This record gives sequence, structure tokens and C-alpha cells, in this order.
Amino acid sequence: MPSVPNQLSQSPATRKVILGVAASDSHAVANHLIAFFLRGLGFDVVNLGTCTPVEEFAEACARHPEAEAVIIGSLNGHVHEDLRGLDRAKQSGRITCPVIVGGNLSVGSHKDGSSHDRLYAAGVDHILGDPSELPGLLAELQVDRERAAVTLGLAAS
Amino acid sequence: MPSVPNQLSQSPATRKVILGVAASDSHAVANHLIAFFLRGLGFDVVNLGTCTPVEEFAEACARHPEAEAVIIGSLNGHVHEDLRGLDRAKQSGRITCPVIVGGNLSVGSHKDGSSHDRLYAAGVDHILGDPSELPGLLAELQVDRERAAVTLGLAAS
Amino acid sequence: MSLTSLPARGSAPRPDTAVGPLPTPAESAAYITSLGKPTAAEVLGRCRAQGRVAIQPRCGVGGHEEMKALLATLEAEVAPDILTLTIDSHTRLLRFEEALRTLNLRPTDLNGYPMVAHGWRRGRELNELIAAPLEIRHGSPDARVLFDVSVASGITSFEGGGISYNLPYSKAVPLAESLGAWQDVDRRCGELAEHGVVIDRELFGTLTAVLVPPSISLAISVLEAVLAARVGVRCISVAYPQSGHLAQDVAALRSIPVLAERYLPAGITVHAVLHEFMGVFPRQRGNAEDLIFYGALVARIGGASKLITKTYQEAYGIPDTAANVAGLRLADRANSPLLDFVTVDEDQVDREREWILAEVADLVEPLLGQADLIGAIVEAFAEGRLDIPFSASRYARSDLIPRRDRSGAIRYLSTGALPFSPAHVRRNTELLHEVDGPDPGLDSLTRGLTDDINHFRHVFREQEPSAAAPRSAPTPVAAPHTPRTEEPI
Amino acid sequence: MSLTSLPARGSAPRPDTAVGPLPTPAESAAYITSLGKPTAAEVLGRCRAQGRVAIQPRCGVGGHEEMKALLATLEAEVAPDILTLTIDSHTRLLRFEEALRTLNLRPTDLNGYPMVAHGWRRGRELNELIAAPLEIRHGSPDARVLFDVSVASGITSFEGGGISYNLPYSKAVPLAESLGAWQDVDRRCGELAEHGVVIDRELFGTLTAVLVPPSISLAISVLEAVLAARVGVRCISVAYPQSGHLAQDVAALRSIPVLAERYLPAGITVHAVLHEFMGVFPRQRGNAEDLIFYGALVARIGGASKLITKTYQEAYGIPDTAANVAGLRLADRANSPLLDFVTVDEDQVDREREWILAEVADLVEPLLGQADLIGAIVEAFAEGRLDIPFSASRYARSDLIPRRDRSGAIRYLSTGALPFSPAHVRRNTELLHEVDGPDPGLDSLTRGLTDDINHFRHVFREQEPSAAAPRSAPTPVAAPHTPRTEEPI
Ligand code: B12
Ligand code: B12
Repeated sequence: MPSVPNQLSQSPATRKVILGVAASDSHAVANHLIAFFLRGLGFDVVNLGTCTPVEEFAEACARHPEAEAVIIGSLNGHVHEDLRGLDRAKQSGRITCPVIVGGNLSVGSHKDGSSHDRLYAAGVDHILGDPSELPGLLAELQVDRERAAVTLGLAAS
Repeated sequence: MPSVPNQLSQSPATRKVILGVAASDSHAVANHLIAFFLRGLGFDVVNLGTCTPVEEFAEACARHPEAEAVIIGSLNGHVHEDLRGLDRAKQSGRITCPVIVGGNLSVGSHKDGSSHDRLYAAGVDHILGDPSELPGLLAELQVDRERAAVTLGLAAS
Repeated sequence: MSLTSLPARGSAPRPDTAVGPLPTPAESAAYITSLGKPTAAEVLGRCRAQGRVAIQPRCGVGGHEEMKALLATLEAEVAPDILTLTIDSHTRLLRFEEALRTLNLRPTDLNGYPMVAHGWRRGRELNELIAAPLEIRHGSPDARVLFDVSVASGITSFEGGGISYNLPYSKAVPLAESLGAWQDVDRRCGELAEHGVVIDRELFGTLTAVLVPPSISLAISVLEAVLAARVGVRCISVAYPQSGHLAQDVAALRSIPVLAERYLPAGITVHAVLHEFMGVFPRQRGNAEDLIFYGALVARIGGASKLITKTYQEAYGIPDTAANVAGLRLADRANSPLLDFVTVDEDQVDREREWILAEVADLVEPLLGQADLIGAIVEAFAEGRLDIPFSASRYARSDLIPRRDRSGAIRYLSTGALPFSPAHVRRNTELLHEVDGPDPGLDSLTRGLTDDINHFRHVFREQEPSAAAPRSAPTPVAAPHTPRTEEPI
Repeated sequence: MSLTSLPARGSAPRPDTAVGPLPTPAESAAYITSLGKPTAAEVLGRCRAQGRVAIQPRCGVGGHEEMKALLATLEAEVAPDILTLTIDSHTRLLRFEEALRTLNLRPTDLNGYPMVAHGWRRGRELNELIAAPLEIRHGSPDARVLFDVSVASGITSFEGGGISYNLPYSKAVPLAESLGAWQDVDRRCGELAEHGVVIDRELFGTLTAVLVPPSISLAISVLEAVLAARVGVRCISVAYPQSGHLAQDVAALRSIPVLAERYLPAGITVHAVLHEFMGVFPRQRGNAEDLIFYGALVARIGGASKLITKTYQEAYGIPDTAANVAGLRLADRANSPLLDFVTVDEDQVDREREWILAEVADLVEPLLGQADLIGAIVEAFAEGRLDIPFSASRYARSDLIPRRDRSGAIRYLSTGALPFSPAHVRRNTELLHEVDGPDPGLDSLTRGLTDDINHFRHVFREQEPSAAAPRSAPTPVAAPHTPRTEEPI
């Protein structure tokens, strides 16, 4: 599977994101579709695929420091245990870009907000319901980043 | 319907019972079957049919003083209201023979014993689950009656 | 209505709870229009157009708040296409006093909603609570008071008929009286139609529910429908009770449009309605549910506009709300778009349908030509030219004896005085000879009839058929002839 | 097993809760015999003999007491023929430490029963609580520890296989390793058989569940079955995932006995098992239930020995007990004796079956002859001569592109490197040309694939198909080729 080159993003990839599915989770379909969707929009998608521990996301960040976001899917309900260590990875500077999470974020068919609260507490920056919201959020994040850069530049001047 | 003579109890009817369905109740099938069953056993069945108020049972008792029992079916759950007045009819001596009740004796599909208690309190003497228990009970009642008659005779002697 | 037929108190003043004078038909019609919800007739039309069988429960409890909760829960959980107020037995028999007393003393002792005791303002409250149209299901030989309260409540569907709500539901109401009372009801439907509100009138072809031959059910519905149409009824639902035999039931349902075409004037909307099996229900939940789903599938295949559902508690008593929800939900699965592939043996259905139509013709055609149709019907029942099995009333002879043939279809073992052509009698006899042989003894006959009554309990092996395992203990057996009922004085 | 493939802690000592050394196979066999309850294989045999489709849920919760309550309730309410312990994802991936931690911190965070953490004594407790035999359903590329705990618990059915529990369930476990680990499991089944206990081994033909062509599912099961039989497995359940197309599904199920006959040694019992639709489920309860019943009916018509049920909460998350009960109860209705009349177009089924069998032959026959079957399978996947769509693992290429044809059957839009005869490729291409035309643009193709994934949501009009109503907002679309997955270092 991994050796097939991406034949779609023919424009030089300017914006890069890291994508993957949480550590204990092997649900592949949404991951396949999201990668294709983002590539269709011109993103360079580093897709780590299913069953990706936090450690592996951190290593990818190290290899791709220009990545704008880490996008993590989780369907099997194990997102909390699977993202254990995310806060440490962020505190230690191994993951610096925003972390976006989506999918099915708790076990069981009756959902309440508590799962989201726990995720924010665990180091997740953004939780999205639908992949179609990704481009908008990534655009916002880019604006924030540029604004921060300008502010930084002003401060330094 | 009533004019068809009973062609089955060809032996001279020696034992008589009064049968009917409670006042607000039009369920006919069990009534048809029970009448046929008792006639098959040689009983003379005075079948008052469906929708029979207590008053009508009392009138039948007056016409058939030799009746051994009044047998009342109730399926529709209304047995309590439908037998209102039974205790009075018994107290005033208009119904003297034992009253046997059977069928579906309360509204709803979850049954407990309370319905039976209420019926006994309202003047019912015997509650049966299945019509097949009728011959046995009628036989017992006959024994009781004869014993009572003997006791009465002894006391009078 | 004569004193002997219904208790005098039947005509007693309506109870206090039913406050205020009734609105006029024009006022009721205006109210119904103002409700802004579809009538039952509109829902039936829409369902038929969509190829969906409308789903409707039986439901009725004594207390008003309990009735509100019941309807609201059913609608919230399954959104039946039409909802029901099932009326208690006292109200059915005009025992308004008893209904009111029980309502006040112990409402849970009522086997339905005492509509007259509650009155039309509460009726409106129920109606306004619910998005679906409501139907009154009862069993009243004389439903005039109940009808007026219902219409005042804005209810747009009303079950019953002068034959079908008499013979199974009362002992001593002469047919001429009940037919007359129902002509009044139907006439009021005509009036309402003139005010722009079409009341759906469902005819209770289920009759005594146990082993009712399809041609009897349909013939009586045809007669009631003709009478109703003559006085202005515009929308008629012909209800047929599932016999349990696939081809026979599908054929019976598919006969309904043909009969409407044949015997009713143009411009009357006629819907076929299936009542899920109305006889002795299996006791085990799974078995009861198999039967419920089967019934719903039969309704779909037979092209019914509507299905009246049962519940897995049927054998035990009036169902609780959860069981009612479950029954509706299960039945609605037969509307699944994934079941288009389910078909029947069309040839067999066509053959059955031809026989049913021919038997109905034998029964109704001699009567329909007569100037006084009501009189002709009364006379026919008196002479056994019309009849039903297991009558609750002395005004039907119950000389006809139904049996199931080897395939489970309901046939006539004895046609009594029914005016069937010799070919029809012969066919029925031949089909039943296969079961009992040419000359069954009384004993095997009555055992067989009992087994037929308990058909589905045998199908599901809840009980062995008595022929296979003759019982040792005495058990009730069925009357091959009607048991004698003494006339009360 | 290599370090890269599964976390090192996978082989960490078993947690404290799993106290005591495991019983020997002989001891476990003796224990199973002493239980006095039927094995899964016996139940399957009995159901097949009775013509009843055995019914089984998926069910697993983290806590032991909760698991007991879940099983006890399911058995009390619906008495499924076989019950399940669904294992949590950590345990599946040998993340025993994570499973144990979550169990201790927040057991409700587990998506299954962490069997290894709980240990075999608790397993026995579950087993002894329940009259039905139990099966372990998981998704573990290396299930040796889990298998040992299960057998020690007296559990007589175990799902999985070296291909089917690798490719859909992990990213980086080489096939040679998982196949090797599963040969060990199967060998232990052989040992147990020598001790008189036949373990039912269900093969997970469902694979990645979404648009899996029947011949892919069955070919992989054939390979796993052959490998299992070679090392002593006696009872094999070949599970096939409902595609949603009636004739295709019935044909696939009916292919299973033919494939067994063709490719397996005599003396192996083979059961066909249907997994109710495993892809994107409709969200509305009624629609989900339509699909559940449909699946059950397909199992019956296809002659499956067993059905694994879904629930109306499938689209939302792991179902609660009540939903699981409802799903089982509904599915069991398809076992109704009243549905004997439901048939399919036998000619269409026969034609489908011939194609399926021929495609399976194309896939497996080149491999079955080879001396080193495991090596041949590994190589075939590497070269795309075996493949699955939407692989979770990098050890399948996912070059094949499935699509639904106009009738909804799953076909191959691209067969990648699968060794199909030109006639088979042509047939698939022709059937799909009807849908997209000869040369679909990339856009319409991806939209179409997404629609196919959401097939049943469209059938029930929960969502309009994108072709009919092109979306304005950007939405994810399906990859016509596998997206690039970066190799982790
Ligand atoms: C197909 C499927 C499988 C296949 C997966 C094959 C594969 N390798 O991909 C198989 C059969 C193998 C499988 C296995 C399991 N599954 Co599964 N599976 C499904 C199913 C039926 C469809 C999932 C799917 O492919 N959908 C299509 C894609 C396109 O949609 P999606 O995944 O739902 O994602 C959408 C959104 O969630 C969102 N999204 C997804 N990821 C992301 C990421 C971001 C950043 C954003 C913004 C959005 C987003 O966008 C998508 C489009 O709307 C769902 C139920 C359903 N939905 O009907 C269950 C389901 C997801 N599975 C579930 C579970 C639990 C499992 C198992 C753990 C087994 C178990 N215990 O029951 C194992 C997984 C083992 C493991 N190690 O993880 C549960 C999750 C339960 C929960 N959270 O409470 C579900 C909901 C079923 C259920 N009701 O129990 N499964
Ligand atoms: C057929 C039937 C009808 C037919 C009756 C036709 C007729 N005129 O006979 C029709 C459709 C008209 C009908 C109407 C109604 N019915 Co109805 N009916 C049934 C049904 C389906 C079968 C009854 C039957 O004929 N069984 C065959 C005979 C042989 O058996 P049986 O009556 O059950 O009697 C057995 C025992 O109870 C016992 N038994 C009966 N009587 C006696 C008497 C004695 C002394 C003894 C010892 C034993 C005994 O022996 C019999 C053999 O085992 C039952 C449900 C079921 N069982 O499946 C509901 C049922 C009896 N009906 C019921 C009701 C409520 C009604 C209605 C009031 C409508 C309503 N509100 O729902 C109306 C009655 C109106 C009125 N005024 O009474 C309820 C009773 C509910 C309760 N008690 O909680 C039942 C249980 C249905 C339900 N689940 O709601 N019904």
C-alpha cells in the first residue's frame, strides 16, 4: 500500500499536514478518504495510517517540522488512552503544531460533552465533527500563525 | 342461535348449571366451548351467553332453583364492575348456589393475586384457571352439598 | 332502541365530566380544519400513494392523563401513521354509568378510554397533543353518542358498522336497531363531508375474529359499505382479519378493490385494512412476534392501505406501552424497502380470489337488489342466509361451521343455510375431506375445531394438536353446533 | 515476532489479575467436558440440523461484573444460541499494559472485555454463568496468549485468522508473522481435538468490511481454512459479510459448502456464517432495523448456520444492552416458521454463484498447489495477486477498487494485479460501465465510491447520493488509488 505514489497533488506541495489514526485503532476507511480529500485540496499529507502511537506522531513532527497540524482520527472509542503522552510530547516540544482530533470519541452510543473536555485537557487543540471542516480550520490556523509571526516580527523590531 | 335444540345430552339431564359471560363482556368463544364441554359430560347447561348482568343470573337462579352452580366467564378485564351486586344478590338469597368464575380476571398483561382477593370479597366462591377443572369442582361441591344435607338431616332427627 | 336490547341507563344523561353542549357539525368541521393536521383519510391516501402500509395500534386506558401519556409515548417512539382511542367495554354497551363509576373509583380497571365520560373537551386535548390523526375503535351496536363526542373532539376516523359492531359485541340488540343507529352515524358523516371534512369509516370485518371465513367477512363489509355510501360516507376502510393463510389473506385483501368497484358507487374511496391475527395468539414472545411480522408482511403483499397491529402480550391482556411500541416497530419493518423481493404464488392467490369473490357474490347479490336493504339483511340473518361463527348475539344463528383445511386456509365445513352455489359447497367440502375424511365423528370434529382455534399455538409447538396427542384429562372441546342459549325473560 | 511489528510490551508478563499458571490443554479439555454444556460446534451442528440460523451478538464491556451482567441479560432476554466475548482493541494489539491500565482507571473506556487482563479464572466464571457456549471475537494478528486464556476459560469458539485478523486490524505486522502465530493457534485446536474437544474456528471473511468483493472474502477464507485444516482444526466457520445485494449474498453463502467440498479435506465440518452488514449503517432506528432483519433473512435463505447480529445503535457506538437485545430479537424473527414462502430468484443466484466460484478459483488455485502455502500467500499479497480494499495494513496494496453496479452488487472497478481471467475482468467492467459509463472522470468515480460506501444511507434516503445532488461544501471523497502512507522509521 505505501509504495503507490500520490498521483494527484501535482502542484508543488506547499502546505504539509501529518495524518494518522490513534494507537489502538485500525479503522482505515475514513483515514483513506481524508488523505485523499486533503491531497485533492493541494495539501502534502504525511499519512501515518492506522494504529499510530503518539510517539510515532512525534517522530513524524521531527522529520516534518514545517507541518501545519497533526490530524488524528479515532473511531474505536479508545482515544483517551491512545493519546496518553500527547501532553508530555507537547510540553517537551516534540509536537509543536496544533493537534486536531475527529471521529468517534468515546465508547458507547450515548455521547455527552465530557469526552471532549478530557481531550482538551489531554493536549488536543481542536476537535472537529466532520472532515469537511478541516480546510476551514487549517486556514484559520494559518492566519493565526501569520499573525503571530507578524507580532513576533514587530516585537523583535 | 337459541332455537337450536341441544342434540347431545340425550340422557335425561340430572345436574343443572347456569352459565354465562359477565355483563360488559361479549367474548363468546370460550362460552360456546364450555357449554358444549359440560353438556358432553351430561350437564344440563342453562347458557345465558355473553353480556349477562348479575340481575340476569339471579333471575335464572329463580327459574332454576335446582342449579348446582352459577359459572361466569369474564375475559375483558371488567369482572369487578360487572359482578357488582353479586354479594347483595347472595345476601338477599337471590343467588344461593356457589358462584364459579374463570377467564381473564383483570385488565392488563401483568397479573397478580389481588384481583382474586377482590373477587372473593365480592361474593365469588371459586376461581378456576381452566374449564377442565370444572367437573372436579362441581363433583366436590356435590359431595359438600350431600354432606350438608346429611348433617342437616341428623340435626333435624 | 328497545328497552330489552340495551340497558335503560344507556340513555341516561351524559355524565358531568363531559361538560358543555356539543358543538354543531359545522363547528366541529371548522375545528377539524383549524387543527392543521391531516385527516385519517388524507393519511391513508398519502400512504397508499407512497406504497407504504400505514401502521396503527390499538390503545386505550381509563385515565385521561394516562391516555395522554400513552399516545404521546407511542407517537414519540414510533410515530404511527394513525393513532387510536380504544374505548372501554362499558361505554361500548352504553353503560355510561358503570364507565363513569369505574373511572372515578379505579381507572385502571377500565379496558379502554371511556370517551363519553371524559367528554369532548378532553377529546380535543388528546387530539391536539398528537400529530397523527386519531381513530375511535370500539364495538358499540349503537354508537351515536360516542360518534358525536368523537367528532366534537375533532377525530376523523370511526370504526364500526350495524352488523359488525353488533353481532360480535352484544347479546340482545336486534339488527334492525343497530343498523338503524349506524345509518344515523353514517348520515352524520355525510353531513360532515358537506362541511368539507371526510370521516374515514372503518368497517369491522373482523367480526368474531375466530375462524371467520373471508367471504363472510367481506360480504358483511360490502353490505355495510353499501349502506354507508348510500347515506353519504365518502371514505370507507374495509378491515379484514388475517386468517393466517398467506394466499387466502392476500387474496382477500386484493378482493377489496374489486368488490368496491363492483358494488359501490363511483367516487367512494375504499381502503383495504388488515387486522393482524385476531384469534388465539401464541404465548411466547418470539412466536407472537413472528406472527406480528407475518401479518404485516401479508398486509404489504396484499396491498393494504393500513395495518392494525398486535403485541406480544396479546395472549395475556391489554398490553403495556412498551409492548405496544415493540409491536408497532416490528410491524413497520414489513414496510422495508429491502423486502421488494418478497412475492407470493400469484396463481394461487388469483384462484383464491376468484373463489372469494364468487362466494361473496352468492351472499350479497340476492340482497343488494332489494328495496329495503336493512330489512333484507335482518331477514337473511334470521334465516341463516347470512351468518357468522361463534356469535355473541342471538341475532345470528352460528350454524356455519368453519374449519382449516390441510394448508391452513379457513373453509366451510358446514355452510348452514348460506345460499352458496353447489359448486362452492362442494369445493369447501372436498378441501376439508382431506383433513377429516368424508364423515368425521363428532369427537374428531370438535377436537379438530379446537385445534383450528389454537392454530398458531400448534404452528409454534406451544401445544401439540390434539389429534397427534390425544389428551387424557378432560378439556373443553368445540361445539359442532351452537350451544343452546336460554332467552332471558 | 519482530520488534517493529508489535510493541515490545506485547510480550510483557501477563498482569497480576490473571492469576495462576494456565491449565494444560488436557486439563482445559477435561474442564470443558465437565461443564456439561454444548460446545459451539455442537450448537452449530444442531441448528443446522434443525434448519435454524443460530443467532449470536457481538458484546463486550471492560468491567468483569458489567460483562457478567451483559451476558446474563442477553441470555435471559433472548437466549442467543451462542454468546460472545468481544475483546477490547488494546488486548487485540497485545497492548496488555494499556488494557490493564484502562481497566483499572476507567473500565467504561474499554471497547471490549480485556480477557487477558481479567484472566482465565474470571473467564470460567463467565462461562459457567451462561448456558450458551461462548466465542471470543477480537481482531488480533497474534492471538496466542488470548487463545490460551480462552481455552483455559473453557471457551469453545475462537474467531480470526492469519490474514483476516491482520490486514484489517493492524498496520505493520508482516503477514508471515501473523500467519505463523495463527498456525500455532490452529495447532492447539488440533491438540484439543485429540483431547476430545472440537474448537469452532471462525474465519473473519469480513476483512475491512467496506465494499469487500465476495470472491476476495471467500478466497481468503479458503486459504485460511486450508491452513487451519492442515494443522488439525476440525470445525471451521466461514464468515461472509453481507454486501447488501440479495442474490450476491445468497450466492456467496451457498458457495461456502461448494468451496469446502472443493478445497478442504474430507472430515472437516464447515459452517457458513453471515455477518450482518458490516459497513456504514443507517442512522435512523427504523432503517437500521430494516437492514438488520434483511440480513437475517439473507442468512436464512443462504443457508447460513449462524448469523452475527448488529444493532440499531451501530452507527453511533458500542450498543447498550437493550439495543443488543432488540437486534437479536429482531434477527431471530427471520427464523420464523411463517416465512417458508420467502424465496429468491434461483437462476440469478446460481449465475452469481458460478461467477463467485470461478473468481475464487482464479485467486486461490495458483497458490494452493505450492509447497509453502504461507510463503506463497505472503508473496501474493506483496505482488497484489491477493489484495483487499481499504487495508489498515501496509502488507496489502489495496490496489483493487470495488464499486457497486446498478443493482447494488459489489464488483471490481479495478482488479489491480489480481490474477483474474480476462472473462472475469470483462464481466466486472461491463457491469460497472452501466453505472459510470466507459470512462468515468476521477471526480465522478470518487463521488461514486463514497456513495457506495454510504449505500444504505442512500437506500433509506438518509442522505441523497452525491451524483443526484452534487454537494456545494467540500466533503471528503474516496481515493481511487490508495493514499500514500508514509513508512514510519
Ligand atoms: C467498517 C467498520 C469496521 C471495520 C474497519 C475496517 C478497517 N480496517 O477500516 C472492522 C470490521 C475491521 C472494524 C473493527 C472494529 N470496530 Co468498527 N466499525 C466499522 C463501521 C461499520 C464503519 C466505519 C467506516 O469505515 N465508516 C466509513 C468512514 C468514511 O466513516 P467513519 O469511520 O464513520 O468516519 C466518519 C467520521 O467519524 C469522521 N471522522 C473519522 N475520522 C476522522 C478524523 C478527523 C480528524 C475528523 C475531523 C473526522 C473524522 O469522518 C468520517 C466521515 O463522516 C463503524 C460503524 C458505522 N459507522 O456504521 C464501526 C465502528 C466505528 N467500529 C467500532 C468498534 C468498537 C470496532 C472494534 C474495536 C471492534 C469492537 N470492539 O466492536 C474494531 C476495531 C479494532 C481496532 N483495533 O480498532 C465502533 C466504535 C464504537 C464506539 N466508539 O463506541 C463502531 C461505531 C461500531 C459500533 N457501533 O460498535 N470496524
Ligand atoms: C377473539 C377475541 C376477541 C373477539 C371476540 C369475539 C367474540 N364475540 O367472541 C373480539 C375481536 C370481538 C374481541 C373484542 C374485545 N376484546 Co378480545 N380477545 C380475543 C382473543 C384474541 C381470543 C379470545 C378467544 O376467543 N379465545 C379462545 C377461547 C377458547 O379462549 P379464552 O377466551 O382465552 O378462554 C380461555 C380461558 O380464559 C378460560 N376461560 C374463559 N372463560 C372461562 C370461564 C370459566 C368459568 C373458566 C373456569 C375458564 C374460562 O378457558 C378458555 C380456554 O383455556 C383474546 C386474546 C387471546 N387469547 O389471544 C382477546 C382478549 C381476551 N380481548 C380483550 C379485550 C380487552 C377485548 C375488548 C374489550 C376490546 C379491547 N378493549 O381491547 C373487546 C370486547 C368488548 C366487550 N364488550 O367485551 C383482552 C382482554 C384484556 C385483559 N383482560 O386485560 C384480550 C386478552 C386481548 C388483549 N391482549 O388485549 N376480542
